[in-house]
Amino acid sequence: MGTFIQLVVDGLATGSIYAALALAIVLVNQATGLINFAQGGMAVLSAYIAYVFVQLGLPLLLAIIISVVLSFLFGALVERFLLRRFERGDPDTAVVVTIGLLTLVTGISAVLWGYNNLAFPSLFPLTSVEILGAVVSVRSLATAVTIVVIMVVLQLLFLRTKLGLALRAVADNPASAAFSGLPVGRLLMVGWGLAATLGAIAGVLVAPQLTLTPGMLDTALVYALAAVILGGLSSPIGCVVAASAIGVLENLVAVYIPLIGHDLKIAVPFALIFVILIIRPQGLFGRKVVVRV
Amino acid sequence: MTLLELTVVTASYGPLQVLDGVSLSVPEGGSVGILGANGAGKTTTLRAISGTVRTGGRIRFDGRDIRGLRPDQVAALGIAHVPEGRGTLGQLSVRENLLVGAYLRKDRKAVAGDIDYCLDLFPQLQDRVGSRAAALSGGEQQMLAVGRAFMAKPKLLLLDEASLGLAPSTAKAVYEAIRRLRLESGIAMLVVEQNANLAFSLVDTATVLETGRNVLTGSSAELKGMDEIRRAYLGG
Amino acid sequence: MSTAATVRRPRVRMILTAVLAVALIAAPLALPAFANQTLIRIGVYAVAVLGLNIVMGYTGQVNLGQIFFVGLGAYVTAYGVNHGWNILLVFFAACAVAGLVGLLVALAAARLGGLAIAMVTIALPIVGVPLAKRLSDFTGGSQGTSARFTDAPDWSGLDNDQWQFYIVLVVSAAAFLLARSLVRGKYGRAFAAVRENEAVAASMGISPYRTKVLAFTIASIFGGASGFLYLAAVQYTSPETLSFGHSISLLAAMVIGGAGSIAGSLLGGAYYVFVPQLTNAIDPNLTTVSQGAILLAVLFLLPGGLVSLPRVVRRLTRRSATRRSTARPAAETSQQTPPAQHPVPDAAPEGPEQTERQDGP
Amino acid sequence: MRKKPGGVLGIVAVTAAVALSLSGCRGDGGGQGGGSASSPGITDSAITLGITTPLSGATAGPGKCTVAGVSAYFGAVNAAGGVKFGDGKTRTVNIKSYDDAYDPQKSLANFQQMVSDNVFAATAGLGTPTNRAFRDAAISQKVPQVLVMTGDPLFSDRKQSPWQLGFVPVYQNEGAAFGKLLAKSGAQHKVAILSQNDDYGKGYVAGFKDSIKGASNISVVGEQTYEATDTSVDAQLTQLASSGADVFFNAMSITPLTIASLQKAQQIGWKPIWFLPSNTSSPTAILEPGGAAAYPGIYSVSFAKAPQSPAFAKDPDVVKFLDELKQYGNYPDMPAFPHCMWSYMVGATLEKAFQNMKEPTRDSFMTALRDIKGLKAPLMLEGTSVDTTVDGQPAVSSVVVQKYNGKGYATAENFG
Repeated sequence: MGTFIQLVVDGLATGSIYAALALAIVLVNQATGLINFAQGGMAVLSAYIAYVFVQLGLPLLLAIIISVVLSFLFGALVERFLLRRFERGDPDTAVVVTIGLLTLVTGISAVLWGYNNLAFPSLFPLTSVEILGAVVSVRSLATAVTIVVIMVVLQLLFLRTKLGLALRAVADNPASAAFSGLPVGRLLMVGWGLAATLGAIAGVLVAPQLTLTPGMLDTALVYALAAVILGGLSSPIGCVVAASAIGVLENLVAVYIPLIGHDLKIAVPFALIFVILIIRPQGLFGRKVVVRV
Repeated sequence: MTLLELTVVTASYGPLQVLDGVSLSVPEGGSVGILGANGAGKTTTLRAISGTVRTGGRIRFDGRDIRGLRPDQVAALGIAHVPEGRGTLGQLSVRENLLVGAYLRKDRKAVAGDIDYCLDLFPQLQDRVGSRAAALSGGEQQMLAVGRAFMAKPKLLLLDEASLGLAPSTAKAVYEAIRRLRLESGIAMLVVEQNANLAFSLVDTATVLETGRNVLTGSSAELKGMDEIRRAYLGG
Repeated sequence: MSTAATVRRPRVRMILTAVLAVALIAAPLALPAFANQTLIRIGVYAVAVLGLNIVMGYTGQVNLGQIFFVGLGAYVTAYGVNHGWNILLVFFAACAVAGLVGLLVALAAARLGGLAIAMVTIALPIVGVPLAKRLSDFTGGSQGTSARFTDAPDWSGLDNDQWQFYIVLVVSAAAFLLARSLVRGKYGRAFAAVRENEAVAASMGISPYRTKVLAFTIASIFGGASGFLYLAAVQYTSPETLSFGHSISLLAAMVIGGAGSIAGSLLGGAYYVFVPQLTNAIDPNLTTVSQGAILLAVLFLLPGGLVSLPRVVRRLTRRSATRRSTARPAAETSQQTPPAQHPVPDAAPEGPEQTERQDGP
Repeated sequence: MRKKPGGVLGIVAVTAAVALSLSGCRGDGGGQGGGSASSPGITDSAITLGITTPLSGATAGPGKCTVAGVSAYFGAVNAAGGVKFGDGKTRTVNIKSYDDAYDPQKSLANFQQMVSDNVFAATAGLGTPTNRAFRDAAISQKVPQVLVMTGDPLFSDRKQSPWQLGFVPVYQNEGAAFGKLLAKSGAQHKVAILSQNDDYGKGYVAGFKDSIKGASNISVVGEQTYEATDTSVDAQLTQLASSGADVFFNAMSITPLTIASLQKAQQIGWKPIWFLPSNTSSPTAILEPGGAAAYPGIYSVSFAKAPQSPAFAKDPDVVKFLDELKQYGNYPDMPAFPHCMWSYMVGATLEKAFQNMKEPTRDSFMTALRDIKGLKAPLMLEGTSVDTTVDGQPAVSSVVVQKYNGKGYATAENFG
């Protein structure tokens, strides 16, 4: 029983890593209708930027704030000068552009900081606490709480604010939104900027655990995509729930179904997606969406 | 007093020139129709005004030259465009669509009142306020599109083929509501419509386009009577 | 359409095709070994990209798992060769096994629509890698498996690279001709109809489900054929062959070559092979940066892919002069045109009527 | 509907472009080399070596090291005038590196490019699948593929791999070295095993299990695997902790996962004695951030001096190595992976072979390379040496078991 609870708690901690990235993907999808493969790479770049400021002697929190602000600008500029050209064309091309962006950003991180694992300081201590007989580090706990806070903020942003409404309107139909006076270009920039900001937070949250490398979030990206699809592209709550469920189920399946084991546990989220989508094509929490993958 | 004036406006999609010198004017509070066969440039004329196509010539609105402005800038000056195909925001709820329409307005309280007005104008929307626009029928979507445009409290409404694809009775209901809207709000209108009877129920004057040029302008009453116009452009 | 009129003339076309055929047959005899080896790899990946293009470029179904079928074909080939099967049997087995697996996957995924296909296809390479390690009796596990069957026989008097070139040439030429007649025929029209609008396709008597399954299965067969060629060229395969990253690269290659274009698939294959070689030559330490920069630069200049280069050049050269009257408006030049799925301005009235049918109460 | 831009025209244009650019790649054929009998890639004044290795992607960290070490070694040698070969001529050594991103298909392409670039021999490349991908081609073209960084025994089998030689100890040896020490202790021990799901992990585990086969005092009570791409191994650790093992054999090659395992196990209150492989046991990069001092013992195996270790901070080998790595290896940081040291030793081994080769040919080189015994390459630990004369063994087969002492490592004669 102790092992079981520990596995669940471990799974939740791992799931929160996937959730952090998934939230950023949801945000950019809600704001632009695209799936951004570069989200992970941009988050890593943000974490590196924070790292640089920490190395310069700034306090960690300040370094993170600077990185978050710079990430907003970077995201907005990427939209304006790169994605803008492809937003109204073939969506496949736009997705491939984000793949190119991922490659470029990863490459830039590698050129500037190399491929060695860099230790990134954490805002939260590594001391552990006991919950229901399971041990969990304060760091994992705080990460999970932060994710939940971000999720709530996002949900409120989308559903309760004028900006959120405008972002969704632009993603839905930019041309038509412009007829109501929405500054489409600026809103798209804001959407990308916010997503990059969120990515930056995700990056600095998970960097202490994964250690900084240019490919730090490559695997997490796959899980995050799975969580986003599972939870519904339009729902921050859905994708956090899905990410946690993936983390937990993966652990339980690997341990308690030896036939699958640790090597094939990655099939679990996809099997789950398959089953869920047969029952609910729009995802767990999503509303029916026409996806522009 | 002239609200909108187009003087020899040209427009092209890439190398393809669609407008070849269109001139027309809409007086304040007036309602003007644009008639013509398919491909004559009716929709493009509206798009030229709202800034979604590259144009030449002169477009003045409310004493300002608006040619070359972006669509959102045009909208901010008080022109609301109900595009062909309705342009409702499918993933947003009916209420959210209306709120998007009021995006530029700062008077929150009045916005709430205007939403109620819209629902009064289009009673079918009343019990669908929470559902997504994509789930509405074609007629309901058209009503929502008009409602959204109204929510901006524009000086001029550009209405493109509001009857397209609707059952005749639905189309009639939509036009009746628009007529009521016009009477009660005094918003000026520039109307593109294939169905001549519907068009003449709403407009005071109209201009006929042929391959991107005006060929004829007159009052509804005059044009209605001209048999050859009817046959050539209005399809009966 | 005012595309280069000279090339459209049948006689010129035939001569060009003949010249091309002769050039391809003569090339390996004249070119240095490394050039042949590079062309061989281009052939391998061009077939894979071609398959991807059929399901994605022509039929509009996102497929992020094409590399899985390449890997599967390679493993089947290795297994067959190492068990002494006849080489033709090996080739058909590689295509058939990949096609069968593709069919099974598509039967389930195509029922769900685009999103599910995307996710299921992501899963293929991601689950495929650990699966290949697990099934080490068939795959050789993580050490991979070698199979040599493409050394030039003595009677041919050819070098190995020349012999392999001809194998790849025969298979990929057949694949390209097959694909060309496929997309130009009845099925091609079905693919295009499903891509444009499934509801409309259904109203035309085309089953979107069956069309998608067909396209996906064909893509898988092409993947299997590409896997056969992979083993002919590389003579070794391991779980790394089917890693997810390569699948993404294939997708990028397809779009860069030109989605929905047969010639574009060849260009995509060339891109897939050339760019790593080029970036290695620039600076082996900067390959990631330069690959990303090249990809973005190409798409920025040619959003329609490399295959649109002649068109873009032509447009630039006589930009000022002509004025077309019959062609459809080019959307990219207007500032705020709505996304592609919206009706073209002043379009025929059928468009909105269909909308009504779809949305009906 | 899709536009069909001149398909045939496009193909012709591209074919022409391909042919043109390819003929540019060709270089100037085999016309090089002073003596009539000399192999490609060697002239009277220079020899060119090629390294295909992952310089991008997940394994680029160690991959960069494989280039940096060799470049550092020969950079210094070249600066001092070059290597005096066995045929009496002094040559400088040029290194060409190629990125294969751990993709077998690309490593084969790189090998073909090397042949076209007139490379004398391929060396030091990292990775089992990537090296296997061009093993056949190297044999059929008679190009040496030597001192490669893989513990795959195939490369050290002379009959099957006449033109190959591995450098680092086969993974089995490392696992076995620890197993022997453990069995020798005589005390009862329960062992939990976690291993990477590839030939790396499998090799370690096989070597370890073989060495404890006869030992009745050792029992394996839990065995799990993980994927090199995993972001977390928490579940495996939780599972293994519940087995009650007091020794943890962790055949893991991923730095962040090793750190995370060290942290996680102590969090959940499991404090066994650890074994870590040679490439993930760096005191500063892994053990300190992982809080390894909390465990009763951390054992590892090695044959190279760890520059990070305070015990070797002033060691002349280490000082010289770090200096050259900075100056010639384009690697200014403290090496985070032992591959930097290993490839530096590869340089020394190659130099020895060059000094002994009588003719400027690949045949002569292989003969010379297979005849090195007792070479104490720089950075090698006491008790280890390069020995290329044993069939079935790579150039380095002897390892020393070491125990972490809170700062660095000390050789461990006995367990406990």
